[in-house]
Formats: sequence, C-alpha cells, structure tokens
Amino acid sequence: MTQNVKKKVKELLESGKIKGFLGLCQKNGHIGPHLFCDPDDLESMVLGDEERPGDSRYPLNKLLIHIARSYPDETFGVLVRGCDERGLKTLYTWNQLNPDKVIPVGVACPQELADACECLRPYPEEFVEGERAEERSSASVTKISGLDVKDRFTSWMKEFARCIKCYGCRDICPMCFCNECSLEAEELIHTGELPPEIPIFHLVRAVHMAGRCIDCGLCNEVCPADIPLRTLYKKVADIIDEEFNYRPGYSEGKSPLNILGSAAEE
Amino acid sequence: MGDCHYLYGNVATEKRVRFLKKLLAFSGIEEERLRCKWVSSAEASEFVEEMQDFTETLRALGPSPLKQAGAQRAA
Amino acid sequence: MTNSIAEVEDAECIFVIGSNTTSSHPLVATRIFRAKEKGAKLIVADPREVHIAKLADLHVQHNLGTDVALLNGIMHVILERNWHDRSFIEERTEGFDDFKRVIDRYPPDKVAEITGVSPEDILRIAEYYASAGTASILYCMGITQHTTGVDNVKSLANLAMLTGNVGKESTGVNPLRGQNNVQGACDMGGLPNVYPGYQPVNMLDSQKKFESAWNATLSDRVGLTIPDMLSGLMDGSLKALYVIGENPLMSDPDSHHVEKALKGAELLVVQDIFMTPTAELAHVVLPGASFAEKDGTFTNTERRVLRVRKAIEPVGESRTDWEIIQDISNRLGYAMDYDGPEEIMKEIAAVTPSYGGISYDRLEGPGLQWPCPDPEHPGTKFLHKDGFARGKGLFHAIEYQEPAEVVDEEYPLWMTTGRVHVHYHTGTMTRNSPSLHAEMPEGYLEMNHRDAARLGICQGDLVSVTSRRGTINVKTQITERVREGVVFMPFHFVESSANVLTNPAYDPVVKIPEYKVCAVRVEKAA
Amino acid sequence: MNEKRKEKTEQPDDLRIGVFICDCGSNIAGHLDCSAVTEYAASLPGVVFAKENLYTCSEAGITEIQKAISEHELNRVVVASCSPRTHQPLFQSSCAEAGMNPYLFEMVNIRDQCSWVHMQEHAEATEKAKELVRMGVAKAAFLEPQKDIEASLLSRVLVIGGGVAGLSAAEALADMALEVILVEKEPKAGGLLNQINQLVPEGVKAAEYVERIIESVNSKSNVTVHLGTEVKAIAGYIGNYEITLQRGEGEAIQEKVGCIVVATGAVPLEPAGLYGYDGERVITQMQLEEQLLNGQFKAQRVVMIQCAGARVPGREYCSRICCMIAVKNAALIKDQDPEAQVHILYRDIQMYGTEKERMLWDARGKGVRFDVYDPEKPPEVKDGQVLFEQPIVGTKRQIPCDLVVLSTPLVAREGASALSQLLRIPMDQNGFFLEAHAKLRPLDFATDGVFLCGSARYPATVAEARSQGLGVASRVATVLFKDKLVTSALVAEIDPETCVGCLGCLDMCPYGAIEFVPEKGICEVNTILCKGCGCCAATCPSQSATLKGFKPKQLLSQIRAI
Repeated sequence: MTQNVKKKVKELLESGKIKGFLGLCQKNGHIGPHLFCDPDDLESMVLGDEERPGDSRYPLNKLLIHIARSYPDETFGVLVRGCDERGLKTLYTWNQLNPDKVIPVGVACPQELADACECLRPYPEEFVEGERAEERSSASVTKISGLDVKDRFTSWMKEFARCIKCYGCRDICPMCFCNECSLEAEELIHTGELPPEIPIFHLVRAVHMAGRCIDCGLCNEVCPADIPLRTLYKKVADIIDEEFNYRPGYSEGKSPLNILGSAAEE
Repeated sequence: MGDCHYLYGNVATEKRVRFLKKLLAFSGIEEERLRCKWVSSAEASEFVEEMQDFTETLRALGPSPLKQAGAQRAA
Repeated sequence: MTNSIAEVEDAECIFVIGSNTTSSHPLVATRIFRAKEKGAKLIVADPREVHIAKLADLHVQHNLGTDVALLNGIMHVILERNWHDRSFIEERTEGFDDFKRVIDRYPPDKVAEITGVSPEDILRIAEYYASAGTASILYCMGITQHTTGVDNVKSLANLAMLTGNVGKESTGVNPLRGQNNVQGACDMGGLPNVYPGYQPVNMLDSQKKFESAWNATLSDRVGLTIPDMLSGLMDGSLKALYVIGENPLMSDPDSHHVEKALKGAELLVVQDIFMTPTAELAHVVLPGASFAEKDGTFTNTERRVLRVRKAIEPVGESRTDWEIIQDISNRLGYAMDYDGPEEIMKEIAAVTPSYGGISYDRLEGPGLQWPCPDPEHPGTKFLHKDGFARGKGLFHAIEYQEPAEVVDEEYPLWMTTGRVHVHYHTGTMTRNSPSLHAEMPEGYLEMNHRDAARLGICQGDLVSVTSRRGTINVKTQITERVREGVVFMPFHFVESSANVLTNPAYDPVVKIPEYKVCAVRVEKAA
Repeated sequence: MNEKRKEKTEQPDDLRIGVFICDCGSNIAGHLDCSAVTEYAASLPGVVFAKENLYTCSEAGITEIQKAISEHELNRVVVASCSPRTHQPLFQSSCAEAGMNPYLFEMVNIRDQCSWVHMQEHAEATEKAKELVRMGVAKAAFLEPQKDIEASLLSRVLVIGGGVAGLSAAEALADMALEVILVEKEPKAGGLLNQINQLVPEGVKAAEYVERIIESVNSKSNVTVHLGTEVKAIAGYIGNYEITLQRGEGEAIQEKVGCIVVATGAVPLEPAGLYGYDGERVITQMQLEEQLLNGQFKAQRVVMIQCAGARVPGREYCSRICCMIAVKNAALIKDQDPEAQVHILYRDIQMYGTEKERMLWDARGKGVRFDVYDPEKPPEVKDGQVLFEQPIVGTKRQIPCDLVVLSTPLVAREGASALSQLLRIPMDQNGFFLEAHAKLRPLDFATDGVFLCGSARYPATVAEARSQGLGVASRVATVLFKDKLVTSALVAEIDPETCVGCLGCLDMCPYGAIEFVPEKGICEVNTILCKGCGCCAATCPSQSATLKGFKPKQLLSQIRAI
C-alpha cells in the first residue's frame, strides 16, 4: 500500500527537490511521525493504518511548521490526506507555512474512514495512493440540530462536564498555532477547577475554530473524555459556509470573518 | 452600516453576531438572547423601544440556561 | 489491578471509592465514560464531591475513615437481600461464616450513623453493584492511606468475592497506582519484605535462590519501612539514608518530624532529577536521568511491562539510575558489570517467576502483562481466573475502627488531603511547568460555606490551619465540594505543605500513614 | 516561575484611587443621591479618597482634584459626571498638570446614562450610579500609565493627478508656502478639461480656464511638476512618506512628503456595443465636445441619449454630470444654429443646484426637446432614426437624425486599484475611492495623511473639483502646520513574544496600521497610523494584539464588577 508513496518520496529526495519528507514510520511496534531524509531509509514508512484505516493519524502539517521554522530555506515533503491538505492550505493562508517550501504527497482515504469522519472530501487534489472515496455529509450535526434548544443545551453540557482540561484538543489541532492560548488566559477562563468553566471553555475554542477548522477530527480522537468536539466544529464550519460562503481549506483566502469587510461589500 | 466611527468595525461586529447567533443556537442557548442593532445618538426613541423590546424578549425566554447551570455547579 | 484498564469499558457497574479518577487517572476515566455511555451504572464514594463524583449515577459522601463501615453496610444489604453469589462463595472461597457474623452487626441504620450515608443510598449501592452482570471496583489512595488501609482493601476484596465479581473480565478489585512505575518498583522488590516477584525475604527458599543468583550472603530479616527508617534516624540506630526519586520531606506525614529525622542522618544521599526540598538537605546529591534520557521498562497499574526508550542523552552531569547504582555497588565492593538495561531484564526474568517470559524482544508495541511465566505465555489480562494465589479466596471478618485521630474541641475539623488535576505529587516536576503553574499557582484549603460563615472566613482569605503537628498558612476556597465539618487541602505545595499537618499514625501491617484523616483547627490568619 | 504569568495574575498593589462625584448642579444631584454614591465610592477597594462636587468641571472642581492628587498621593482618578466626549480631555489635562499620568484617569457617565434617563426613579438611579462607579473603579485599578505618541512632520505634499482638482489643491498648498510635488500621468496637465469645449454657465473656454491654473501652478517656485510620471511605490505614514516616482523608462525619483492628495480623476465610459456606437454617426458627449471645440460639428438633427451605459446592472450609480453636459451642448448647438433639431432622451434629469436648473429651462426655451424613455425599453438606433416608446402614453416614436450623442458616465480609472493597494485606501464597489465619512470627513481617507478630491471619489463638475481641491489643501494644512504630530497613546500593541505572524490583525486593520516584519516573523503596529479601533484585538485569537486602555484585564474587571 505504501509503494507509490515511497516511490514518489524517493524521487523527491534523490532529485534534491526536498530536504526531507515528513511522514509516518513504524518503529518498536508503534506508528509515529518521522522525517525521512535518506532515500535509502524508507523501509519503515507506513500510512498509519494499524488495525483500522487511519487509526494512527498525526497533525503532520502542524509538526511541519516547527521544522520549517528551523530550516526556513529548505523545502520539505509531507504526507497528506484530504484533511491534511486543507490544513496546509489554511496554514498557508495564515502565513504559518510557505507554499513554495512544501511539497505534499497525497493519499486518498478509504471509504470506511470517509464514513467515520463524515468527510466532505476524503481525498487531496492529487494523490498517489488509494482510491477516491465517496463524500459524506455530517449526520452528527443533523442529529443535534434536530433536538429542541433545551435538549441541545443539556446534551452539550453533559458532554462538556466530562472535560478534564487536558488541552489535548488544542495541542493536537493543526490550526492551533498560537504561542499563547486564550483558553489559558485567566481573565477569560477560571482556573483550578474540573470541569473547566463550561460551556464557555468549549465555546471560546469553537469561536476560534470559525473559519479555521479543516475538519481533520484529531480533536475527537485525542479527547480522553470522548467529547464530540468535531461535531461542534463541523457546525461552526457549516455556519461560516452558510453565512459567508467560505469553508476553510476548500475556499480560497481567509474567512470573511477574519477579513475587514467594507460597507461597500455589504 | 457605513456610519461606524471606526469605519468597518460595525461590519465586523455584524458578521460575528451573525455567526454567534447560530453557534449559540446549536449549543442550546436561544439565539434571541443575543441582539445587535445600530442606533445612533440621535435616535433616542428607537433605543428605548429596542431596549424595552429586548427586555420583554428576555423575560419571555426566562432565566438563561447558563445561569441555571452555574447555579447547579455552585450548589 | 486484578483486571485490565480496557476491561473497565465493559463493566455494567463501576464502583469508584477513594479515587478522583478524572484528575489522577484520566485515561482510566475514559474507560469509565465509555462504560457509562454503554449504560453502566457509576457509583462514587468519596468524602468530597470530586469531578468524577459529579458524573456519577450515585455519589455518597461518607465520613472520613469510615470505609470499612460503609462497605460492611453494603455487604449487609447484599446478604440480607440474597444478592450474593452462592456458588462462587461455595466453590472459590473460605471463611464466609466468620465474615458473615461480623457483617450482620452492620445494619444500614447503624452504618448510616457512622458514615453519614443514608440507608437508602447504601441500599442503592448494594443494588447497583450486586445486580450488575459484571461490576468493577476502582480505588486509590482514598482507600489505602489510612491506619485501616489494609482493612479497607480487604473489605473491597470481600465485596468482590461476595458477588463473584473477581476472576472474570470487567470485574475485580483494581487499585490505581499513583505513579507510572510504582507497580514496577514493588514488583522488583522495592519493599522491605520481598525480593522481586513478591518472594519473601524471610523464606529460606527464596533467600537461597537469591543468594545463589547474586553470589552473596543475604539477610533473612524483613527490612525497614519508611516510618521505621525515620525513627531509626531519630534514635541514631540508622546512620545513613539513600533516597532515590522520592521527596519524603514533603510527601511523608508530619513534615517537621521528617525534617528533624533527615537532619539527624550522618549521611543523606538523594538521587533525583530536580533539586527537591529533600535534596536540599542532602550531603550528596546524585543527578538522575528523566524518562526521556534512559532505556528500560515501566510496569503500569495493570501489570503491563512497557519499554521506555531514550530520546536524548542525559543532560549535564545526570546519569541513569542503574549506572549510578552499579557504580556505587562496585565501589562498595560488590561487583556489578551489566552492559545495559536489557541484561538486567534478563536477570529479572531469570529470578522472577511472574516476569519469567518477559524479554526485550517481546516488548515491542503494547508490552506484556504479568504473570507471564514463560516465553510462550501471552501475558495475563486478569488475575484469579481459575483460582487465587493461595488457593481459595479468604473472607476476612473486619470490624470498623475509628481513624487514629478524631476531632475534638481543640481540633474540631476533619482534614483530608489529596491531589489536584494539574499537579503531581510534591510538585517537583509540575510546578516547573508554566502552564500547569498558571492553572493552579498555590495551595488552598477547601472549606464548606457553613464552616466559613461560622468562622467569619471569606473566599480567598488567608487562614492558619493547625494540627497537633504544626501550623501552615493558606488561602481559603469556599466550596460545596466538602461537607460541613470537613476541610481538604492538596499536598503539592511546599510553601503550604499539607503534610506539616497530617498524622504519621500508620497501618500496622504495611506502615502506610493516615494521610487522609487528621483533626485540625482553622483560624483567620492575622 | 514564569514572570509573564505572574504579572497576569497579580492585582496591582499600592492603589490610591480618588473618586469625584459630580452633582452637575441639579442635573445629577436632582435625580439621585450623590452623597450616598460618594459614601459608597469611598468604601470600594483601592479608593482612598472620595468627594462630591457641585460642578467638577468648574475651576473649583478642578482645583479640588488637583489638590487631592497631591495631598492624598492619588495614582488613579475616577470622575463620575457627564459625557467623556465633552469633558474627559479637560479632566485628563488637569490630572496631568497635577503630576498624574493622564491615562490613569477614568470617567464614569452618571448623567446621560443615569440621572437623565432615570429621572423618575430616585432610589434605583442611586443604586445604578453606585454600580457604574464600582465598574469605573474596577477598571481604573488596572489602568496603566501611557505616553502620548509624537512624530515629526515633513512640510511637503504629494498631489497625484494634474486635473482641475489636483491643480487647484497644488495651487492652494503652494500659496500656503508648503512644498508641493505634482505628479501627472499624461504628458500634459489639465485632465479632462483639455478635451472639453467650454464651461457653463460662465461660458469660458475650458482650455483657457485650466491653462490659467496650470500657469499659476508652474509659476510657483515651491511646486515641482512631474509630467508623464507615475507613482511606483509609497512607504511610510503621515508626516513621513517615502515616495518613488517613475517617468517613462527613466530613472526612479525618490521623494519624501508629509501628506498625499489623491486627485486621479475618472474617465468617460467608452460605450462599445451600445446604441450602435461607431464614433461617427453615433458618438459620445466627449467626442461632441471635441467637434464643438474644433468647429467640426455639422449635424442638423441631433438625438442625445442619456444614461448610456449608466445605471445598469454592474454600474448602478448616476454619473451626475452627464445631464448637465448634454443640456449645455444642446443649448450650444441651438445657439450656433437655431434651426437645428436637438432631442434629449432621458430617464430622469439631474441638474444640480439652481444655476444648472436654470440651464435646463433656458435649453427648453431655445427649443431643445426632451423626452423620457423607459429603462426597460431603451431607445433603438436604426437606419438614421432613433426609435423609442413614450412610457405614459405608450406611443412609439421615430426621430430621424444625422447624429446620435451618447451621454456616458464617468468611470473609475483602471489604475485605481493599484493605487488603492499602494496607499492602502479603500474603494467602493464601482472602483471609486472611498472617503472616511460621507458627511463628517468627505475629503479625508481613513488613513491619516492621505486626502481625496475630485472625480476620483465620484463624478464631479469642474466647480466641485476645484472647490474640493481647495478644501483638501486646507485639510492638509491642518496637519502640516503643526510642529509635530501628537496622537493618543491609546493604540493597539502587539506582543512580540506571543505573535505568530498569522496576519489576522493586519487583514482586519482599516487604517493599514499593521505591518508584517518578515525578519522577525511577527506583526507590528504603526502607532501613528493606529486609531485605536480595536479590530485587531478583537480578531487576534491569542490576545497578542491588545488595545491599550481596553485590555481584556481592564474590560473584564469592569464587567465582572457588575
């Protein structure tokens, strides 16, 4: 399954087009991110499927920010699924990565993963591995929208009540590239308590996801309290799309929410 | 909309409010609890009307679910 | 743990007692959340309304140190209602009759009086627990850190056996270990009475076995517990103390006493990764290596042996623990010549039956759970499947005993101690993290608003808290998390160290101190 | 421990707040209990002095504040009185005179927002006033001393565009002894006036009119005119702009100026494809002007079609001046040859002002025919005839003609968007530049130091362009006739430690006051350009961008005091 990716990466490395390729490797029985710099060292490369498709995913595009900062003149390759590519595009938009210095190597997600993710586009624009799976709409959002407003509140409060304020959702999020986080600003969020001040903690994050979240779902996967954060952010993305005709990673440029509107535009 | 002292601050606000109302609704907080209107300093009666109307809206909605949740947490 | 962490997810009832699981074992808490999602009932018994308690189907706040009474009361109801597992008791256990005679003396009304938990709630716990197809008990330091710690644990074992909730999946009596490798440290004989694999030092067979393995003469006497060592230092019978990875000045009860004892040592050696308050007192400080700087294994709370791998070379002058120990041993005249942790692991397998089949090449990936006696053995997911270590499970007839210190006129408030979600133990690591520090920069005293009102104390007021052992000043947090008459204090903060106040009285068997109960007086600080 | 964190969590100590409650005669004291509010204020944390005054803004009231600052060593002053808009500067400067940093002053409005609106509810108004004071004190505790921002000013002006607006501005600026650099893209100054026949109602020849201004400008030693030259680059900000000019292929010219005037004008629409436009039988008003000017005009039967290419989807605006041009030229034709037939087909006629309105009646008197057409059924030009339908009666008419003149609108220049980006000034949906405020600041841009006149904003008559040019000169003078530029310290700041250079603030800044510094990888605020609107602070997810005087800590302490 990794042959085409390996071939492509080998080409890129040998031709000197990239300094290194940020992908996944299997080592010591675990899958983890790895920067492949030697074309002869691709043996351990994997795509992340251990038992189920895509069950070892990492925010590679976020890791790339750090690598790129340390080597600003070098070009790097990076493994991308559909969501990762949306992430890259959005990170370009937010000036966190330079598109001229990144060469994505795409893989398409299997249908099973596309279903689980309710992914609107489970493949990158170009891919060397896998087949284009069918797009899925978000049943999880529809389900909550179908509830009465009071039940929606009760249901979210029940979910948020489990939060242990581990910041996993933020730390893994490829779109959370701030040095300092509002969720740690004590003027905004009380400290020292579990659960953290709910629903404010989660709504602050949801607001910051507006026009940014690329629906990779890593927040959902990492949450030790199984809070369906992805559903919340999917809705946030839907709202921005409905109101401003913008969806991060799909549309060009920044969200209209983050661009100064002029009276003329309205 | 073009009358903001700071040019487009009100346009930015309007966009946020539009977004927030929908986010609140999805989170289970009635969107009617958030209202954004532009009333100039020359429009006293509009302001009064608006505030009275908003007060009525809030009264009809009853206490905020957030307040109730807060009370539960404190108890 | 008798069972595995993942099994918790499939339990039909989870009884959490003396554990703030979400704060201290968040990934175990994940399994609880998932079990709940599948319909499991969650019971939490804790004197405080901790985070996990807020998520419970039933939370009871029993009085400090009344766990035995509460558990006996629950078992009384189970027996009374015939909810016990007769065939399991018949086939797998002994001592039931003596046990039952004691349990009979704990009707719910009497238990309610001792514990402060209503008879109705006792009945509901009994019903939830006994009627579940699989019920799992999770406990932590709230159970063990008592003068009756052993009794508490035995009572939990009684409850599990009474209902047949042991020796099968998603059941069991599951202590959540406080540190990542505390299980491993115990497994390796880091206890005064046993060699690796819990082989008693005072049994001739094991003494001989290790003498031949190590080519040395070994003592046949049980070693010293920490309280013994401290009193030995005080009376001069113990001259030197070598502390590895501990901070007893803060973590042991009655800090003033500990300080005196440590200062009395002719030689105090501390090996740690940070300059802890204890290390400050040492004659020699040996800088150890952190998890990221060494190879080896950790054994976690579910008996799983996991590889830890070196990511960077030890920083500065620090060295890995095994190298330091080997060096010291060589200089003291006992030759050691290991070429690395893997060789040490081979020796562990050779002398420890439960680790017999564990080797580095089998530890790739998710690791192995002991017992794993031979190289073909897949490891053991849950214990006591076909029988208990001693054969039949023994019911212990246990009477409730009061804590060593109870409230009186002079010290009218019950105090208990514990952890918070952002800090770890004595804070030597977590308080160095800016994010964690910001989340909780200082200690506090949790106090019920009624007590606060009576004492004229407001939120955030600085108060002085006094026990028979000392006084500390700390800010107050007025809360509903503790009941009237009870105060709580986290123990991570050196500048308001709760262990200045705690009672060093200990369990007679395992010598664990009663951190969870003492009597204090609170006054507004001048 | 982390110092930054520490600073955040700690309350300011050594607070010595003085609170002054104003009776405002009976304006406040007549409707609420000022003594009770004063007593309450004295009990608030950090408050060491509280005083009730009859009129805080009077000589006596001010002295009272100044005395209290020195006697009680106040380091914060809160005045609860009237509108900050009118009185805050007075109180601030009084505090400054007494040696307290003026940014440590906070004002609470208990008149407009309390006594006046709750005149019938004495007790409730008193309680509300207490609450407002409590909020003010809570915020005051977190105020930080600031220093006003000062910058130097170059007494030189760049005028972009040598049409009547730009020329007028340059002339007036030069008369005020400011140094002017006038840049004109074309090889000749004068703009559209060079193509126009004559001006009404004065009846002067356009060329003569503009030539006189050009000569006047050229005659001034403090004006440098660059013809055939364009602006290539602009850096800097009000008071200190660095300009790069480019003449053809020649070497770039570097200039430094303090202000910039945008007078780039507009161009007539080329009505390709409209009404059979061919430049011979069907021409534009501009071409008609040329024919009239050169004496080439010969037609006997003329039909003018108004709103040709204007007020249509994609170009909805009214060009304003086309009606006047049509009426002017129609009357001229009739003057030349009273027998000529001139017919104006229009949607509606816009004749601006009484003079122009009179022109319309004069033209009618001279026999110019006016007919309205329905925009849904525009006229058709066919075989030397113009066909149209009279909307009210519904009859179809055919007007034989030998010349059709299309009144096309002025449209924005294609180069406008490039200039918009260079100067970071906004355009409207039609590509015209957008002033800071239609009524309050019609000649200013939101960006300080950049001004606007003439048809670059919207189609203007010659008289309007001229008066706007003169007006702009006066606007520039208000800036450049000061020794230095002093602006409020209450501007945005970006924490270089936490900024990740995402450009979120930059995109939200209406004043172009934020710059990305590639070497540092962060954004920085130009404190001169910043107006303190707070858009950046509101958008920055990491609170790296904050607004002095309105930091989260300050506002939230105020809100939490409710």
